[in-house]
Amino acid sequence: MNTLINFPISLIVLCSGFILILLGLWGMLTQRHLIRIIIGFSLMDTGIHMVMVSIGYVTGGTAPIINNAVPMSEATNLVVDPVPSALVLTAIVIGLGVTAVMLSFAVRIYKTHKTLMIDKLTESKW
Amino acid sequence: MIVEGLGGWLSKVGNFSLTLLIVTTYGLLMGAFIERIIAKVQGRIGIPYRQPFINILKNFFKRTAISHGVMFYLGPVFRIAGGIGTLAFVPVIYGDEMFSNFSMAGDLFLVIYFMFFGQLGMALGAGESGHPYSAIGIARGLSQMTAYEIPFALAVISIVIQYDTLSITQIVAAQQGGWQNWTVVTNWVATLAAMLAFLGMMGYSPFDIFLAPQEIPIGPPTEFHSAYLGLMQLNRALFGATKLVLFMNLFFGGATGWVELMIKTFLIYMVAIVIGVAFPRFRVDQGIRFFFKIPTLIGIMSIIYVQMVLTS
Amino acid sequence: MMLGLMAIIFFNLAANYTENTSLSKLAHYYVEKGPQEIGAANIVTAVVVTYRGLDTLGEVTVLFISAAGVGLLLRRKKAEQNNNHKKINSVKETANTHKSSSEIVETATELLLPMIILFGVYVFLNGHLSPGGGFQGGAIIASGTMFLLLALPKSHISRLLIAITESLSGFSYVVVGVLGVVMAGGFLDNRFISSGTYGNLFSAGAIPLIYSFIGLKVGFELSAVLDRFRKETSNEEDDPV
Amino acid sequence: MVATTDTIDIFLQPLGIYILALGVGFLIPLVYRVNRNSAILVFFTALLIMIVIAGLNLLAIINGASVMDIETAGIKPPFSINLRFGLFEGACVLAVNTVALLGAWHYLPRLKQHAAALLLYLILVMGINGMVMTRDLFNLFIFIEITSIATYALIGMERTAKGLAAGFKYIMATSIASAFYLLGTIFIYYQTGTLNIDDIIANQQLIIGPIGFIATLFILTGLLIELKPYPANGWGLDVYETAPGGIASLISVGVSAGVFFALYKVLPIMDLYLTSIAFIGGFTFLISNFIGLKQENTKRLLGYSSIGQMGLLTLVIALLVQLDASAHIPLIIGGLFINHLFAKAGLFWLAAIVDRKNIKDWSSIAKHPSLLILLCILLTALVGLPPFPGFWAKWELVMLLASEQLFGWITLILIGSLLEAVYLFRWFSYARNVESSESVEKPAEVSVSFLQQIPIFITGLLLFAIAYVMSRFMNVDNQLIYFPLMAGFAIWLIDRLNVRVKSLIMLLAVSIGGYFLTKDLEGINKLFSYLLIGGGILVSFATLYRHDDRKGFYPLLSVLLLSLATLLRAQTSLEFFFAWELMALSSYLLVMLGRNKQNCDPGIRLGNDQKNDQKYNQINAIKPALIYLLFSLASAYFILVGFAVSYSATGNYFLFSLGDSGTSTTLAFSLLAIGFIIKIGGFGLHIWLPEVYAEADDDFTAILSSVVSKAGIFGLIIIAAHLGVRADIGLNPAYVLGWIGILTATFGALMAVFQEDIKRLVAYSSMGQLGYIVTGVALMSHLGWVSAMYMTVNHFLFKGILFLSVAGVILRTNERFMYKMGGLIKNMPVTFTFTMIAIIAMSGVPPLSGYGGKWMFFNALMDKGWYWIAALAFFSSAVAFLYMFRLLQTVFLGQRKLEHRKLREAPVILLIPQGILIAIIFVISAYPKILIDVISTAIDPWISNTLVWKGTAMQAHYGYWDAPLIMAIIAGAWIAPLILLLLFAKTMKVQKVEQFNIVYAAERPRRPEETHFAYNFYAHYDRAIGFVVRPRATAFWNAVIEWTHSFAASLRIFYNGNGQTYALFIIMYFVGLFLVNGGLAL
Repeated sequence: MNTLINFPISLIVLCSGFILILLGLWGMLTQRHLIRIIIGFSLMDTGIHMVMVSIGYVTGGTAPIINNAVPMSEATNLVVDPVPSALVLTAIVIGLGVTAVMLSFAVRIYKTHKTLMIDKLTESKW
Repeated sequence: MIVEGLGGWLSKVGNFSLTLLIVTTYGLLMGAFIERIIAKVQGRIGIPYRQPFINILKNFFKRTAISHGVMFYLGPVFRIAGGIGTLAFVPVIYGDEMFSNFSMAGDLFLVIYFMFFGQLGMALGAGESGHPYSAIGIARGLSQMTAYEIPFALAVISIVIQYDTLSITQIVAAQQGGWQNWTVVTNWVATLAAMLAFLGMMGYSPFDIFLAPQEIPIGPPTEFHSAYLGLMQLNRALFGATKLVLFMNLFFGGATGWVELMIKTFLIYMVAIVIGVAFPRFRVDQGIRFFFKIPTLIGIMSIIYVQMVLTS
Repeated sequence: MMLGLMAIIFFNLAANYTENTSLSKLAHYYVEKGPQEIGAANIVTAVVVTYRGLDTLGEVTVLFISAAGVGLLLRRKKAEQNNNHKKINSVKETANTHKSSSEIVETATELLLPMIILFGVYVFLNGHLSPGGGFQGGAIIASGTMFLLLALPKSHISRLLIAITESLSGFSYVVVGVLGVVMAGGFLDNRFISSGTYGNLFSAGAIPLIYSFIGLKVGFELSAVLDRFRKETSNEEDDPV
Repeated sequence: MVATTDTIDIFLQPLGIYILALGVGFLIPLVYRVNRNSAILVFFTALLIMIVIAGLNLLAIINGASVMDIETAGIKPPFSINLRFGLFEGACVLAVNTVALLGAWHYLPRLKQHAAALLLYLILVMGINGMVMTRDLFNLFIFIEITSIATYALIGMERTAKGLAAGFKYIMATSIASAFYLLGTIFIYYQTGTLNIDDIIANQQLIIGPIGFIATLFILTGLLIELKPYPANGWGLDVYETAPGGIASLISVGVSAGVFFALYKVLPIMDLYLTSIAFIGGFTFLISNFIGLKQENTKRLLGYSSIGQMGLLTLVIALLVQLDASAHIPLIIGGLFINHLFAKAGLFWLAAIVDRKNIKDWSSIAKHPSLLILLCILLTALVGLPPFPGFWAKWELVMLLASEQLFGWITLILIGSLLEAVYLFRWFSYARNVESSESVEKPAEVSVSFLQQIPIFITGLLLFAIAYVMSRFMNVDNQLIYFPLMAGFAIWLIDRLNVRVKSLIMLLAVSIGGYFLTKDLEGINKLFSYLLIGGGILVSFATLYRHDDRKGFYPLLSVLLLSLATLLRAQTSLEFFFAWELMALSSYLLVMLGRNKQNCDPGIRLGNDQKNDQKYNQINAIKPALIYLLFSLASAYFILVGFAVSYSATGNYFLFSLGDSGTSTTLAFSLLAIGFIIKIGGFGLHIWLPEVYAEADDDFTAILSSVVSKAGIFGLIIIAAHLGVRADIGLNPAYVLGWIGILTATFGALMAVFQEDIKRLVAYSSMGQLGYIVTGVALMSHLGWVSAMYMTVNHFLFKGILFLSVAGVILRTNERFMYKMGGLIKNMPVTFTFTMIAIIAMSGVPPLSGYGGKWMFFNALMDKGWYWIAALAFFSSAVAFLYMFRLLQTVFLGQRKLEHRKLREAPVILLIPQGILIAIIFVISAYPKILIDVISTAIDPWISNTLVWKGTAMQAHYGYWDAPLIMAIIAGAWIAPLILLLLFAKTMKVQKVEQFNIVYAAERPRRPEETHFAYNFYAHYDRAIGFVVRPRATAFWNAVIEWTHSFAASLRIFYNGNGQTYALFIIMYFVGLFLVNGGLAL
């Protein structure tokens, strides 16, 4: 309960991230429309990015850029973890790539199937 | 039983020829006797004792009118070779070197297996005739044979365990010294099984369908004639008598002289006759099933019996 | 139900989460050594471009192949392609649009677009000094394209230019990486160019160079993706099968 | 500036793969615009150089270079990303790149149409390389994503409706998987503060608590899902089914390889989950092979197989790590992996170039030998038959698991492999099916250019090469085990020659080869070498009677005969097993060559309603061949496990140390015995035998029955000698074996009685006669063994004659049903005589050789006290008369059919071997001592001699047997009446009765032949005891098949085709793993 009372800021981000992930998954699993599924994926992706960023937060830290506000000598005590930031940058781009490919699949599927409902796409099974 | 030199072998062959003659004659006579008994039971007069001999002689001098091919002619040869050979491997008179035949060549097992030889040859000859009836008869006969073979085999195994040998001479030797030593007393279970099998083996009613005396005139021999038929008739007498001798040796203490032999075999034969006269005929599948039931069960019991009671 | 269980799992994670109060070993090293080793004020940039340069190269690749993939999926038949394959200029408005945008929009676009692009260039060139970098800059450039496509739906973007730019910038990035092997410590080591004065534009070794390539590449690739989708949809309108 | 050599060095380092792929990848669109062909050239050069780089570096490592750790950014890990190129990485990368190059070649016609396709392909390959080499958790994620995105795009490239739908499902599934992975990664970082895998492993203790648990679980799930575990793999199957072959193969082997390697890398932090992983892998392997049974779509079938194989690899790697047996990884994982890699890729390409969607339509390649050979090679490799890498790997695996007493896993793996073999070889059966009368429109011939086959061909060659290398690594020094294969290959080269020439060359080659292989054998092996090699060549001589081309027959026959020779030579269980499998494989293919008169669905179901011959007239050799193969494989697996059990006790492979198995003796003996009994056609496991013997080529049936079946007997005697006698325990299994043998004899005889088909009759008879031999071996006494060996020789003699004479009859009459024959004695007197003599020899009627065997057999049985068995043996030998007589009666005797009046005697080439065999029968009949002395000498080292000879007579405890005398007496008894008859009989010719039909009263004939007396000859016998031989075993196995298939059908209900369902399964998978591993307890 202690954690709930103190409620560090990164925990809020973390939980929001989790909620987004769940929302996204819910969307991917329940929405039959392809575009909605893709939106679900994006939500999930964003949620993950939020989780990643929140992980890198150090209590009271600031952006890891060495400048006047953050002198090099004290930097280690002042900044947040730069690694998750770097990772999230990469993850965002990858998410973007996947989304783009998914969207182009959706476009093509609409052309071939004349529908965007995923439960109509069951030609191959068993 | 060591035979030495050509002379020894020749005298052996001579002795065997004598045995052969006696047993065949005895078989023919007994056949006629049985015919007469059956005729009496049925209120007829029946054939004279000389009739079988006349039949054979007559057949031998008849000319052949049809041809069925080589195997057809070889069939009776196989048949009688089976009869002669079987007799050759059975010692006839216990303790008499002269009538022990060629029993030193092989044991009981040899005799049992060689009994097939004649049947197989016969079957082939009849088959060559091209007549479906003969084939049907053989099919039935062979089937029945497999069936009675089971209780018979069990009984044989039982007495082999009992006497710890496969040698017929030794089996007979073990039964000497009075009727209480006969297998029929010491191992009555096995004898019972064997005698039931014997009924099938002799081809009398109720197990005579493969001969089918009424429908298929006389079964497999139906197509044979002239000298072939003569050979067959000879064999029927010879082979029948040989089987009786075998049963006598195995279950009824053997014989130390010809008279004893004749009495014993005749009595054994009568068992088949009496039952045959008293019972209607089985269909062949019924007959087979019969052998698979009670006689087989008795055969199994005979082995259990010999293991539990006799060898413990 | 499953999502409920997932939620429980996430709750488990959250409940056990305690905020970091100090930097991780890795981060500590980066923050401490990064400025000296790499010469970049922006530690994130140092991490992205150098320490985890291979990631970034991969990231560029991801973008590159997704652009290629989108192109492959949304390609048109040969005949159509040839028809559309015309101009060399980067941006050009088709003359005879039957539904052209209003004059205000056109003018505003012509005014704003260069600025947007310029801003993008600024962002990626200063990536080692301030927040931002190649990807961010590239995204800004692409947003310019987006803007252009929205405002002037009939404008054409040259495929050839995009192709040349993205290929060459990507290739150059690789070459820079190789130069790192040849002239410095290893692949993607940016220190084969002297670090320069700390805090200057031309400092931090090859980072500005790399970020320029990345920026260009990202910008053009995103533009290409956008363009593909636009072509596809317009095609849809023209020719409803 | 820097010297150029250094630059080249840099490029040749593993990192060069990335540099090259990326540089070229980025440039390809540009080059493509300038000139398409140069782009293709650049593309291929890049792939080729990637192979060269991998190859050179791997070579360096093998030659002793240390594992290469490649740092980037000039900074030490863990602060920068590093790559590793060790032995495993190198092998994996090299293999993947090779397949990629070949795949690109295969798929070039489509790839070259788009620059994007070329670059995507290249980068996809690079992504896989990256997955294998990187040592950074997040970098791994990037490479997974690179691979995934490139895969998505390539799947969508064809833009077919199904492909797109499948692709979308694939994206959904893998994106969730990578989301999991990413979440796991970030939490691992949260706890350990590092992303470097080595660093993480070093700091494992930091991964604790619920967060550590869930984080590792996330990573694990992400990777496992990519490996497509059942049931969360429907999306993968859809892609395999719909993607073009070139792409599907890369996904199946390349991407899976990368993910698998990734899993291997993170396994050190997965200690907690190893059991789960093993179960997931095993479960997936078993289930997907189950479901594969129901599959008819070619590529989906391959998909199931792929998933199964990856499951197997997952299982094995988890077990190996758990057992701390990483020394075995190269052979086992490497072997299985490379096997799968090349074989599966080749099959996908083959499926693509043949382009038949349903496996039933593959008969269109039936007349395309090169495609058939390729298909056969690849399937053989995939199933793990020798000489391919999978064989060695499976061997090592089973041995290892056995030594750890993990028999449950062994069972699972072998059952899965068997199921896989079922559907894979069923596919081959369809492909072999020359005319498909079922399909309404005949499938068009496939036209495939030679060029298209080259990549597949190369994979085949590589498989052979790798297999050879593997066997060297396994210290298989005896290169002679390959001799049969090489000889077969050499004969295959001359397969175009005239049939006479090539068959004579083959016989000569086998004679010489067989002689050199077996000349320094001794004891039992020597004895069997006379039988198997000498006899084999003698019977094979009869194959000359056929005039048709018989493509493939002689090469395979030489493989078969020579593998028998190597079987006899085998010193170790491995050599034995190798030869055994080779023998099974070659005889399977030979059976399959059986002429097809009529065709039917070659599915696995057995149609053995023998009275309904309309139906079974249609069976051709393909279906029985499949069943044969399956039973052979089952037999081989039992043998394998048997050897493994023994190995676990003794620790070495030598056959002579089998006896040191200690407490495992009984188990090992039982398993091995079951294996051999299957091969012999033991009771209950016999259903393959009649079908195979009936449908194989007539002359080959003779070889199968008289020669090949003896291999099973040999095996039985060998194990009895090593395990039964020396270890001196395990009498109980021997008694069971005795019963199995005699039941086989009885039921074989009974079933032979009821056959209408002449070959089936002889086949069942063969089975029955082998039953006695089994019992004889089981007796474990000197006399028993002498009788067993004696009967073995005898069986060879009479079965050789019978099958060859049957071949002659069938050749002349073109019939197999006995009621359609009759009276052939007039046309074929020699054949008849030979048959009759063979039958007398078989029946055991004195004086011919059969009697001796039976006599010794019964005496041995009585000695041992096995009275019940003796009684049954009596009965079955009586029953044997029924079918023997029928064979003679209905074929040779009785009325001749009108259309058979002009028939000639069987060809001399068929008669010569029979004549030789007859001569041997007579010699052995008259002087059995010759043979018995040889046998006795051979087995004296194992059991002390108990034979007593008195002159020519043999004495046993119970009876005696004087063969020459018996022969003389019977000859006399036979000749005397003959002379008598000749004196009296006078003959004349008369017309014959043309009547051969007979109808029982109140029986209505349903079909014309039912009225024929020879049809259902033993109907009365059937009524009496036929119920005991109703095809129970067949019904049982049919029920097994039925059950298996419907079970398979119920297992695949999960694959409803809906992407969301698939996604749901993935979530469930994660949650399931969470729960199973005690997640709620946290």
